[in-house]
Amino acid sequence: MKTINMDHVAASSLLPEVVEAMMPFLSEKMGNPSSMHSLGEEVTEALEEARGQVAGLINASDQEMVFTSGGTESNNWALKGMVLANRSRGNHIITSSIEHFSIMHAIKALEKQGVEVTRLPVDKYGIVDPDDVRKAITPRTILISVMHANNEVGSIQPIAEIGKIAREHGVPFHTDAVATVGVIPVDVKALNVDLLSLAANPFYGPLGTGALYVRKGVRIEPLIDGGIQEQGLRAGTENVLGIVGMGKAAEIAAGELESRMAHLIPLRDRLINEIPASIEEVEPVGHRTQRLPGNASVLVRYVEGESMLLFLDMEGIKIASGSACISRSLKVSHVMLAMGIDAGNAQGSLLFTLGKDNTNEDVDEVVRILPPIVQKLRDMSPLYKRTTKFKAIG
Amino acid sequence: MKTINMDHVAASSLLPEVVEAMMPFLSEKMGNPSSMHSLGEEVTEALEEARGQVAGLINASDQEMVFTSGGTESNNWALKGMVLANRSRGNHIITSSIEHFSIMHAIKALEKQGVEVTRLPVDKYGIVDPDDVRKAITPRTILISVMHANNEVGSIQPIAEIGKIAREHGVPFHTDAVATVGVIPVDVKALNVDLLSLAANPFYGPLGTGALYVRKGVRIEPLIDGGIQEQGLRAGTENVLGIVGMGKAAEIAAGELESRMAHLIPLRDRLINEIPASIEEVEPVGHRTQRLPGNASVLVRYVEGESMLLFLDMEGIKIASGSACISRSLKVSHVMLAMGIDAGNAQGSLLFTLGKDNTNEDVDEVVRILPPIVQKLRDMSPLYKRTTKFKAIG
Amino acid sequence: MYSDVVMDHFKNPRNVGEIPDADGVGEVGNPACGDIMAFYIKVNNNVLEDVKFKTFGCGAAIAVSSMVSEMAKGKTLDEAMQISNKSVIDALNGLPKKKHHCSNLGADALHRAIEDYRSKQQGKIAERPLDGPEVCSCPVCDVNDPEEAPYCSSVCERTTGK
Ligand SMILES: Cc1ncc(COP(=O)(O)O)c(C=O)c1O
Ligand SMILES: Cc1ncc(COP(=O)(O)O)c(C=O)c1O
Ligand code: FES
Ligand code: FES
Repeated sequence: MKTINMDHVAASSLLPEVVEAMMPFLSEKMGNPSSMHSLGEEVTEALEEARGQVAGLINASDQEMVFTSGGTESNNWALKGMVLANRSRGNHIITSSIEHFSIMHAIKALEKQGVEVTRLPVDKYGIVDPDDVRKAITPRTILISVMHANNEVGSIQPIAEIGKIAREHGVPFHTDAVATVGVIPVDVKALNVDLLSLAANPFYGPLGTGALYVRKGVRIEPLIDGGIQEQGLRAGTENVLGIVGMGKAAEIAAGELESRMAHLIPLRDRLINEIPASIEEVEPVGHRTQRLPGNASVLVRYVEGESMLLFLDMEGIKIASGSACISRSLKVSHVMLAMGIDAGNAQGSLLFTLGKDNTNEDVDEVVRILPPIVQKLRDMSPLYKRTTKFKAIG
Repeated sequence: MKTINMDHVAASSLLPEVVEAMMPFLSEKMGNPSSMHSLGEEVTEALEEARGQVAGLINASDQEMVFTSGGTESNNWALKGMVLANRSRGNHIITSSIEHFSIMHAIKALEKQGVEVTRLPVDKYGIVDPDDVRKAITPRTILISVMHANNEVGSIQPIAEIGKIAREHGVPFHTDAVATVGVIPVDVKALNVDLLSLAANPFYGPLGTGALYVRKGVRIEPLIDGGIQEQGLRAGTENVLGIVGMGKAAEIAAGELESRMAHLIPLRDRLINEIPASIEEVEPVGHRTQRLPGNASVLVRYVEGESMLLFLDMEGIKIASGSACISRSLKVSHVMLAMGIDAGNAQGSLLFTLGKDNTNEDVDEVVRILPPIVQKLRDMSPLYKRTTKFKAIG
Repeated sequence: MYSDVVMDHFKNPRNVGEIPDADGVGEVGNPACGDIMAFYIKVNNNVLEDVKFKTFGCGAAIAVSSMVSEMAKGKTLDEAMQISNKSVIDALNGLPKKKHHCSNLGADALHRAIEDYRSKQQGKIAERPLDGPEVCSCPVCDVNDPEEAPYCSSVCERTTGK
């Protein structure tokens, strides 16, 4: 059976060129980048090349890129490092109500330490109003952190505008761009950001590798102290293999960005149009155009996401769901709740994240296979076609 | 020219079996461990297998092992996470004066936040007196952190005894065992530790991968918040490639530990005996027997380490000097200073860290090649054979 | 993630449906947490002659319902009341830990259907456990004040009661 992977947000295969770039570091080119003899030099050069490649992808300069173990570390560091560095200036952070867990929980940890937080609402498309940012700024605000795009609902935030407001008020601005770097054009200067988190996998680099862009002049404390690596900002022997892979993937992404988008957008739009056309009571989630190119998110009423995923998996189709039963916390997605979606309906979330390898035929397959699965599950559902004492959902 | 790598502390080549175990995760076996369909399951299984392999190496149970991006992150997390979790109980940390930079700087960062620190002295062999630990404990002590062995000088600390004292006083005890896990027998139960940092490279696993052992029942706050990975203790998409490699390397190390030690110790002892025998005014550093099996550290008077390293490098011999991981910092080692070694003499440090691949012939080569290099440099040195206005060193 | 037995029951759930003239009906759950189960029973001579269910939930929830229906069919009411969370998990060859609350639901819904039947026999209106604590936070799902959630309230009572 052919496997159709439409869960690229979970993991994408490495590009062959990326694997090729990594191979030498699996064997002969071993060396600790911090040691000074020639074994180490080769590796240092490879790291610096990768740094340039990643910087190039987002229009940063090399010294502004600090490697990390992924988007989660970058996000934690941006928040905690800025709070540590600016405690004397203030105590207030502004963020949105639809951030990734790595922002949300890091902020909760900071709240426990006495940091005050404003969480901005979003509209029904999951988009923050820049005016709300302006209104939330106080003289004690030390950081604004709003994500560039949310993978669960696909909507892209007006980061450049928020950045402009932040800069007018002299407040440092961070964006979690894990979902966008290497996927849509990201230019740290055009976006007016001071800090930007990225990870390698969304552009077909290795899992567990990322970076934080720290604009020249921004003062941040390390999260991981201890050495000379990464200009003293992030200690620890580097994950050379991962970084080399990320560099190569970034270089390729920079060249292919436009063609990848041109490939993904029509596929995405077919899913968003054809699934609701072939199944009754299905609604698209998020903004229709201000949206990640490969992201199609829908809600199917009266059925729960995981059960749909399992049946799709048996047919070789891999997708994701924002259903509570899948999140280990058994909580309904805070993102959907923030968009005003009812908790019951959010259970029926299906999330398709497309990649380079997906084709029109893949979309045909999904549109063919999904309706009978939904029908079968609805036939079992006590919520379908019933008016009972259970409150109608939605 | 044959390359002789005696700088295994900086980086060791991966074992062929480790590379083999990693290969599938470079290509077909791609999947995010947190996603729920079958692509993800394969990876989850691989991670759990690796967890068991690493746990097995140190006699821990699987749930007590948390993967990190390396020894530096593990160390930072142990310290900062324990301070966060125990702030209400106290404010005092006990450590030694010979810790790795990742402990030393993390503690400095904590000091800036008001944590009080006692740094224990070491004797001339670089060893902490457990009685000093006992005396330093106060009712406000929330953590003791003493490294298992220091790679720069080779000496092994009496961790089991310190652990016993810590436990008697009910104070959590952390050890940085990056230099020892997979190198000498390490048993978390026998050592009486609550937290233990390790990294994969010392046992021929990939760079930038490590773990923190967190004994069941120990309450620690995350350093990297945000998700469900690693029981909520360490968020972020895992570096699957690195972890799988670490697991395999751990499994092999567990089996080969004795034979590796039996191979290394005679080579080490030859270096420690024969270098001083063939060059005048050379002294071994650290304890002679309570010592890492592959570690030979000597001081060569009147010459500076880097210059010797460069000449050795030209002859294909890779070693380190001063602080091994960090020779790029070009600072006199705080470890040697703490052992009472004079700053001038410490400059002449040579550090040989042997590995599986080293042979008796390699030692012959070093003992043959080093003396003329030293002589050449001494002939240029204003300190050699002179009684002048420069204070005699040592 | 799931055992073969779970997957078999998920793929081919036994006894799906409603019994229009059921002797007893039991419903538990709350859409907010992804679980709703409804059990319908036909009783003859104190024996469960027919059992049917409808479920809104994950793969585990569906498999649990199916397994419970199979285990219950043909049993006496007292025997069926003995079907426990643990016996369902065992029969399914285990469930992932995070799915254990789904298995709670299956047995609960069946027991509730039996209680419904018994109280009808005694001419009483089945007591809805909705009159639990007014505000309640579900410890299983971490949902605050679960809306119309008979199961969730009973979890609340159980955990606060102990
Ligand atoms: C928007 C966003 N931020 C952060 C992360 C976390 O990145 P990582 O998994 O590399 O730690 C993700 C992961 O998918 C993400 O989508
Ligand atoms: C004793 C000790 N602790 C910590 C570290 C740091 O580990 P890593 O380089 O994996 O971050 C090292 C590095 O060699 C070390 O020798
Ligand atoms: S129905 Fe939600 S986890 Fe089973
Ligand atoms: S079991 Fe569902 S809200 Fe509690």
